[in-house]
Amino acid sequence: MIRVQREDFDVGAEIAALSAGNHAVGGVAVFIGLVRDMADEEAIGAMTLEHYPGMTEAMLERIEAEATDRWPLKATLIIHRFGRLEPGERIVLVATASAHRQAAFEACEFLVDWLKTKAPFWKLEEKSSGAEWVTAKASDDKAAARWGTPDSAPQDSTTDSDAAE
Amino acid sequence: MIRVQREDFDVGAEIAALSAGNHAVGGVAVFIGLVRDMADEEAIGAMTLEHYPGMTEAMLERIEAEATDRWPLKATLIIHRFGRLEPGERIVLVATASAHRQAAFEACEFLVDWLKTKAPFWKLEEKSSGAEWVTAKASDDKAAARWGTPDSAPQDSTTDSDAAE
Amino acid sequence: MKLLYFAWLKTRTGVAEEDVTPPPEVATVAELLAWLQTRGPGYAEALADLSALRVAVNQEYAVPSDPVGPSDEVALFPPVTGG
Amino acid sequence: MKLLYFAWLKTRTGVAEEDVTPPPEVATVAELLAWLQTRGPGYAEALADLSALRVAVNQEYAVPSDPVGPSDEVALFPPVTGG
Repeated sequence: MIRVQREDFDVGAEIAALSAGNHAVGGVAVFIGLVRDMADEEAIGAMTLEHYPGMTEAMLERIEAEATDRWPLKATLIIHRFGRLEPGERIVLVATASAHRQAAFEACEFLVDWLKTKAPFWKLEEKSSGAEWVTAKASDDKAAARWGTPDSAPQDSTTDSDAAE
Repeated sequence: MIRVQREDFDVGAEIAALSAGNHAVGGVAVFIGLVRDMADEEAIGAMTLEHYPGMTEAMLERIEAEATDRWPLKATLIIHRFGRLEPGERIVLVATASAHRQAAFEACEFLVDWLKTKAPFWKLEEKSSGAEWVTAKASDDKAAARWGTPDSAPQDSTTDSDAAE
Repeated sequence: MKLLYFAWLKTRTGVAEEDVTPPPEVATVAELLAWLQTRGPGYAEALADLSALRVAVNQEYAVPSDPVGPSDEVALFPPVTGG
Repeated sequence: MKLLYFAWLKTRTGVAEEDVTPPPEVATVAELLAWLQTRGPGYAEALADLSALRVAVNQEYAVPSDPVGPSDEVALFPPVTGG
């Protein structure tokens, strides 16, 4: 399941719902992304996440379908927020449920890597020097590349820096 | 932080507490292990987790310290339950918080792999054919081995099957 | 043709969304971008470095040789930074 | 010396915990296991396959050559299966 929303989400309830009633699930892997108060050694007051409604949902669904094709998953969940978020706030939740932990972990990392390089979100950071659009990271492209090529035309490697995540 | 307890835990509250007040955390990776209703194609009514009080806590603390040495983590949490658990119930929670997702994911997998091969827990499964102690899995030893040798004498590879997790 | 701009593409062009009618010889993504660059200084600046640009046609990532037509929704944006 | 048994080691020996006084020539883990095997059919059966056995001395994993003494806590158990 995928959701794109402005509001926060209930981590415990979402994770519990993922395996509720399915006793074939032996492991759930989860990633939660949070707003940090620093970027490239500069303080961040807040950030605003812009996205491309319609395409965002389509891409997340495609990414999720790809994970389900590649690993024996019982359930998956991606929730991605948009709008203005302050340090400490949750941005994204990615969760995968499988009989075994290896599939759950791999699929979760895959989803995060692909989401970071394919889902149409952009971060505008509020710094003391002014608002600044975050540039894509070569390290994210590299992380996504280890999973091989998607069937859909991917975003590729023309990115600016290899700084922090 | 590590906890060994009979009672269940609140996944959402535990994960939130891990990064509460620390806005240097950019990613939290989580693993939740659940009781499955099948093992080696036989139905499981329930399982009982036995452990070695004292040594369990010492080993979990050592495993956690090792992860903190190897990765730049802001916080870690291991909660492992013991006693009788039914299918669908939570067994273990492992969570790692870091500035960046890669450290969080790697450390989380490391903790689960080491926990499975070093923490003194044993599972007794209730099957229709009777109660049966779960045998250790070669696949778990292999998973743990990829992280290299610990400084403490490890459990090693004399295990029975390479079946399910 | 409907055009959408996101992130700094929107800031630099000053436009979030617009309906345009390119000349009939504009038949591909590459030709559309070349035409857009001629539409004023904001566009010229926003589209100066095509390697920093991503294009989606009807919400699918597109390459320069992909066709575009009057009924398409074309989005221009920098490499994504979500997650 | 305090001995602890877990999982099927406990079931087969019929003992969870006991205090023993091995003969003075028992100075290592290996010698302790050999002596325990002589203590009755339950022990002989439980300790028949030493490769299926793990030993901890004072809550640390031990190898056969590690020393054991009267004040030690020695635990015998199968390979662990938690997580």
